[in-house]
Amino acid sequence: MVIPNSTNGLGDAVLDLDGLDALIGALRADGHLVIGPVLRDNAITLAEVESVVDLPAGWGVDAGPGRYRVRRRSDDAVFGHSAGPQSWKSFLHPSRRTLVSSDSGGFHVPDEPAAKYAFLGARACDIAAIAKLTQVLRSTGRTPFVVAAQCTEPGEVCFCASMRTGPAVESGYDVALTERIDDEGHRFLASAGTPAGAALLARLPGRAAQERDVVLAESDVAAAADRMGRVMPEVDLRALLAASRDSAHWESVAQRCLTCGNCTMVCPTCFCATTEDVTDLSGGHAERAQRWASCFEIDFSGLHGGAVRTSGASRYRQWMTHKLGTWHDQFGTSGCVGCGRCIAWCPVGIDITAEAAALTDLLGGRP
Amino acid sequence: MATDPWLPVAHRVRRRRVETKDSATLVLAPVADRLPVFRPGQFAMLYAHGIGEVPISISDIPAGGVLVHTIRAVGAVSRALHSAEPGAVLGVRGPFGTAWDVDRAEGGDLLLVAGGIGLAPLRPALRHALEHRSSYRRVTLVVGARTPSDLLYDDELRHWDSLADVDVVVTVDHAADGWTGRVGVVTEPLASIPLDATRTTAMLCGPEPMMRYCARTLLGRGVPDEGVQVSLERNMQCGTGVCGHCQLGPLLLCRDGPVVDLPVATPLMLVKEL
Amino acid sequence: MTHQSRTLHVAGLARVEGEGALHVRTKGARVEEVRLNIYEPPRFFEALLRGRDYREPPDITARICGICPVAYQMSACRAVEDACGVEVDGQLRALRRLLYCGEWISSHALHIYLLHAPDFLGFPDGIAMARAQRSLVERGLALKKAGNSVMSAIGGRAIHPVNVRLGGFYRVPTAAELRPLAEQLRQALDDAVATVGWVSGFDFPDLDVPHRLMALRDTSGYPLDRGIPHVTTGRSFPPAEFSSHVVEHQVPHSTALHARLDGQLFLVGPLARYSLNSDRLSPVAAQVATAAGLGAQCLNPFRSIVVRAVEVVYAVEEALRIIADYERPKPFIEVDHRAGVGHGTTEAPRGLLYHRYELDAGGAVLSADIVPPTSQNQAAIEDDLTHLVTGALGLDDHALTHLCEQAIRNYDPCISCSAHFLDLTVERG
Amino acid sequence: MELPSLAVWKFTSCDGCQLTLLDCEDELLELAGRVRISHFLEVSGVVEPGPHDVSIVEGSVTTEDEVERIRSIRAQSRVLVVVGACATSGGIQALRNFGDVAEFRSVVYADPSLIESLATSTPISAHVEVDYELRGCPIDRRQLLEVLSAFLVGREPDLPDTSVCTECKRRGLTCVAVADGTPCLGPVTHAGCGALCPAVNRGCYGCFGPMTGANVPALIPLLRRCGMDDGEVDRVFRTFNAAAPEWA
Ligand SMILES: Cc1cc2nc3c(=O)[nH]c(=O)nc-3n(C[C@H](O)[C@H](O)[C@H](O)COP(=O)(O)OP(=O)(O)OC[C@H]3O[C@@H](n4cnc5c(N)ncnc54)[C@H](O)[C@@H]3O)c2cc1C
Ligand code: SF4
Ligand code: SF4
Ligand code: SF4
Repeated sequence: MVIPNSTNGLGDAVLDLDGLDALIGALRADGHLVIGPVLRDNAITLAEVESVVDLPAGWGVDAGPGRYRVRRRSDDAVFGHSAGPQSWKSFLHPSRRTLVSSDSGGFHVPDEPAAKYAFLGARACDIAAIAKLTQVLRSTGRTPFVVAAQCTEPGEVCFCASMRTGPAVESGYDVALTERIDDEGHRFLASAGTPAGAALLARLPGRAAQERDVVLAESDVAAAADRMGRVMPEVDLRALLAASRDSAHWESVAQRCLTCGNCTMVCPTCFCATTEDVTDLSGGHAERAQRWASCFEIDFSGLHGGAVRTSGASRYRQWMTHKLGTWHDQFGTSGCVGCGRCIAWCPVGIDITAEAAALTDLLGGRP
Repeated sequence: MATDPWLPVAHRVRRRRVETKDSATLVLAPVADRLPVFRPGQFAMLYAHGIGEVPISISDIPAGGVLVHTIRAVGAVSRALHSAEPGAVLGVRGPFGTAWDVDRAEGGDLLLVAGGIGLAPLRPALRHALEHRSSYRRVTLVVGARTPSDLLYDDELRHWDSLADVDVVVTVDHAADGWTGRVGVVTEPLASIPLDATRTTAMLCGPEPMMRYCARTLLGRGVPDEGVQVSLERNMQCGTGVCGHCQLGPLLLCRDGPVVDLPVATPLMLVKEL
Repeated sequence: MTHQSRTLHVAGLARVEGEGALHVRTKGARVEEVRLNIYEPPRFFEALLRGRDYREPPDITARICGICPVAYQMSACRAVEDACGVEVDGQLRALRRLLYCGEWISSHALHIYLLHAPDFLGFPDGIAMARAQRSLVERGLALKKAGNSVMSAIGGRAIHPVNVRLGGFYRVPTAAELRPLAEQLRQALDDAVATVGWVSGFDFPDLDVPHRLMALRDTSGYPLDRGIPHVTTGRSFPPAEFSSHVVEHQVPHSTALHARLDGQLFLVGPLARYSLNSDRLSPVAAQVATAAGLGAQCLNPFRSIVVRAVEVVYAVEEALRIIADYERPKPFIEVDHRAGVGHGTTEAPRGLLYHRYELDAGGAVLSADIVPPTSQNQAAIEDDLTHLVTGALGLDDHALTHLCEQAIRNYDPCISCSAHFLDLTVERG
Repeated sequence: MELPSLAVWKFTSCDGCQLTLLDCEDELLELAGRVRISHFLEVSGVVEPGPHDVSIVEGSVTTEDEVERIRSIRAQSRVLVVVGACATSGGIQALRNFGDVAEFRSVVYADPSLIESLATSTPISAHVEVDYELRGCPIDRRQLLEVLSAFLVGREPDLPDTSVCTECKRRGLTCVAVADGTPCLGPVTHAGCGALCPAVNRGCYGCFGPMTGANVPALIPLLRRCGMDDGEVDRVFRTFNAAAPEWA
């Protein structure tokens, strides 16, 4: 159902829950493995979604430093929750994968067919993270079909607005949905971002979007920007971190930091990986596999003779400096998208925005 | 040609030469596909079946896709590589990383300072200079080793020493019977060797503290900051900047190194546990 | 045959769980002493439990024995729950039985195939047996694996499961999660039935144990996770009276305590369980027991291997039944502490396992008492060995040693358990 | 070709760790073809004299006799792998290190004088040099196979010294501390189990002992916030790795 008068010329539609179900159905019919939010183990996690009933209707999230609770919402919104424990990294950069195998016949790359993913409900911060991850890993695989969910409900730990990655999704999506529940019912403004997205929308039952739908959606998203739970200091973070290498502040973080690595694991852009060599008892068949690593692991910087970064302070400094500072040097952009996962999922609630603010204060506000 | 960055290219050990009690030089010939040509200072990831893969510098660059690596046995993987006998097949990925900027030294003095196994990555640079001898003024090689028996390439050292147009200074920490050469750390000869400081390009490779002291000595003698290159070492697993292990501040050493200009390296080397 | 004195000493009894030694001293035709030495160093569990929180005994006592940790967890849960006035029933109880079935399958399969069968077939050990009859041992390992899969699925892992708590579990599986397990168990049932057929064909010396046998008997079903102690003499008593009937005393040569039942030698374990509960077997188990020539009772310790095999069939069938009837319950019921004493009796693979805890009003353990199967059996085993050796003095030391070891393995003693075992010495005088 | 010899030894323990070897149902027979079992009483009466290429040692040292025995085993073993919480930190029986053994003896035994035991339960490393340590109460099957397969090819075994949290996250589990307020020792506990407890909605209780550099003081406030009182905090560290220095 294509409406030709939308801004990008591709057409906006308004879907109801049946329309969303049809969208999931159409993606599945096209052979996509649709991944989206589902309620599992007291959290909104990412898993295969077969129909709209799998979505966490009516569940919201209260998050804080080291704290995450799902809660019942007063409505039945399916995207009314902020970031959960997982990110799309789990699918684009799996926590473990075989790289090569070696046997008497030589070296082989495993030829498992790559899944044809469709990501349902990705936020602006997530989409920014997908772009960063793809850049760093120079991914050449199949790009997922992205159905974005515009963020109208930022959480207590969110700060995408200050990282300039959200709340509005501006690119990197095929279809963007803005969910709204009011007197006129439960509906989604669907805008296509690519021809593939437009083609998909054209197959769905829905009505054409009117001016009013678009205005409401835009104002909902704009309002979200003002409701971010956190802000990153408005300073040159790259310079701040470079100037803070010898700061005594790292020691104060180290007192609190467990060096457990949770922040790196939940971060949607943290890409570090360790290679493992696996052999069977015969030794004839060997494999090299890769698993998520963390700069908090003592072996991470291991050299013959010992690890470079043994203190907790140096390991926290490495992480935060890389996220906010040296990522710019290495990849020309920030490593942080402001999703707040590291804040919520740090068991002791260490807050990257607060630590950046503390470093800023220590340098008199001017790195 | 390997398309997947993780796919090693099979090479067969053609020759193995024992250098010292724990080091050996392997000459590797491609089994089928060749890797692109290495430049002095670059490294390869060498894979021993089932044991693992580690970064090893190119230590000579003959023609025909043949690779030469000198390996010191320190752990399981380096031990397996070190003991690979002729006929054995190893996996190789590369070339990776930055190279010694031999061109920049043209027209001036070239000083190479090696500590221990650090001579291996510098040998191709020296060979290059000797092949293009007329492009350089004075060429000096300073080599430090723990004991005389730890010196790599002893025949070659003697050969270079016999050449009129290269100065070779060898020093050992601990002398052994019959050793008539210098005893002491490598910084000592640096303080006294003839040097046209402002026109000198120095390439340093060895343990980090050694490189720091050498750099300080050279700067003290007036060698410009930007005239010094160092080869840095960190844990490396991918060689392609996607594993994150080799970070040193802003640098991904497998990509932005191992060879780094001193002005970039100094502030980083000075930070503890960076 | 000479009438000299001799001493037989088996240091490091093999193919038993834990380590112990056997010492036999004879003079002429008389056996002067048989000592099952348990040199398992003491670990003082009952002492270190004092002052612990009432929720801790299941995890702590599991560490008494790596062979039957579920048994310890179950008896501990039952005892503490008893003290707190809580009874776990319905689907949660069924899940506990399922977990326990896993341990029976795994523990029995290990004993049958790797430890006991080689004795009957003349192999020095299961590894040598595997070299000759690989597919047979593979079948045993597959069976064992099925048991371990059950424990991993329900308990989180096979040894010292992490998912057991007072009142139930930390997390209960969904019915869908149990489906692959049922697949594996259906294959295991065939293997278990084949095992009974295989072991029932072994040669068994004629021998009936003269002792009383004691096992649990429940209102329905073969006893696993609960029941009332019954004795072959026909009497029974509630678990709370266990310590007034079963009295442990210390013997100088052992770190395991010896026990008597009303002053008499007695045995717990598969023979006892079967002899007191053969009417309670599941259909296939009952059928294969009959086909294997077992009557209503089995008193021949050598035939314990057949009984174990029948019990594996039972455990597999029971596991399948539980899975078929499964409806996901809430993971646990609350167990609030109160001052009091609780008793827990369950059937470990090696026999009745009794726990008793006394709690204070704050929920701390004031005292703990644990009576494992092996320490109940040890005196009777020594007595049996005395008779066995008396009748076999004509054998040379090597043959006699072998006979004794085999006899000991009949009881599948678990030395680790008898925390409070084997090295055979025969002193012929 | 001469197969390498494998010996398994038991000290003060529950047998669970050595049973783990028998729990490798799919690999056991293959392993039996790759090594010669030179000493493993639990499965075989065949006992060969040393030297042994690999010795696997379970259990802690709690008697004078064991002090002597571990020295002789070390002397006969090329590679010594110690397995389990007992062997790596003293095990649950190390709780005696904090109490009075004489009194412990009297609680359990009527005539304590007949019972020989030392006042402390100590890890193997307190007596001899060890080559590899496998943590856990009990050890993880895959880690045991990893050490054995690595030994057979001459590789370094991959036994990451990191937190249980890293395994928890790699499995995609939801953190029970953050999402449920359940106290969890995962952030200070050595990896290796694959995050078994969080997978059943339970907080890790530290059966793999402390990871290197465990920041225990930083975890205490979290445990308190999750509802543990002082007694519970003390007790949770005083279990299967009670005598590990970081936790004691
Ligand atoms: C750019 C570069 C060039 C090198 N060139 C040479 C050379 O020409 N000849 C030579 O003998 N050695 C060289 N090394 C050092 C060599 O890589 C290490 O000695 C080797 O990795 C040790 O691995 P191992 O498994 O034998 O020892 P272990 O100490 O057991 O190491 C275990 C693992 O840690 C990592 N690791 C340990 N030490 C280092 C290290 N120094 N650098 C990077 N990763 C490490 C590896 O992943 C290794 O597999 C070079 C290192 C780098 C970074
Ligand atoms: S650093 Fe933290 S806030 Fe930033 S992207 Fe990573 S997890 Fe999100
Ligand atoms: S549940 Fe425990 S182990 Fe898992 S991430 Fe949370 S704190 Fe770490
Ligand atoms: S999560 Fe912790 S307590 Fe549970 S098995 Fe793993 S290490 Fe042991």
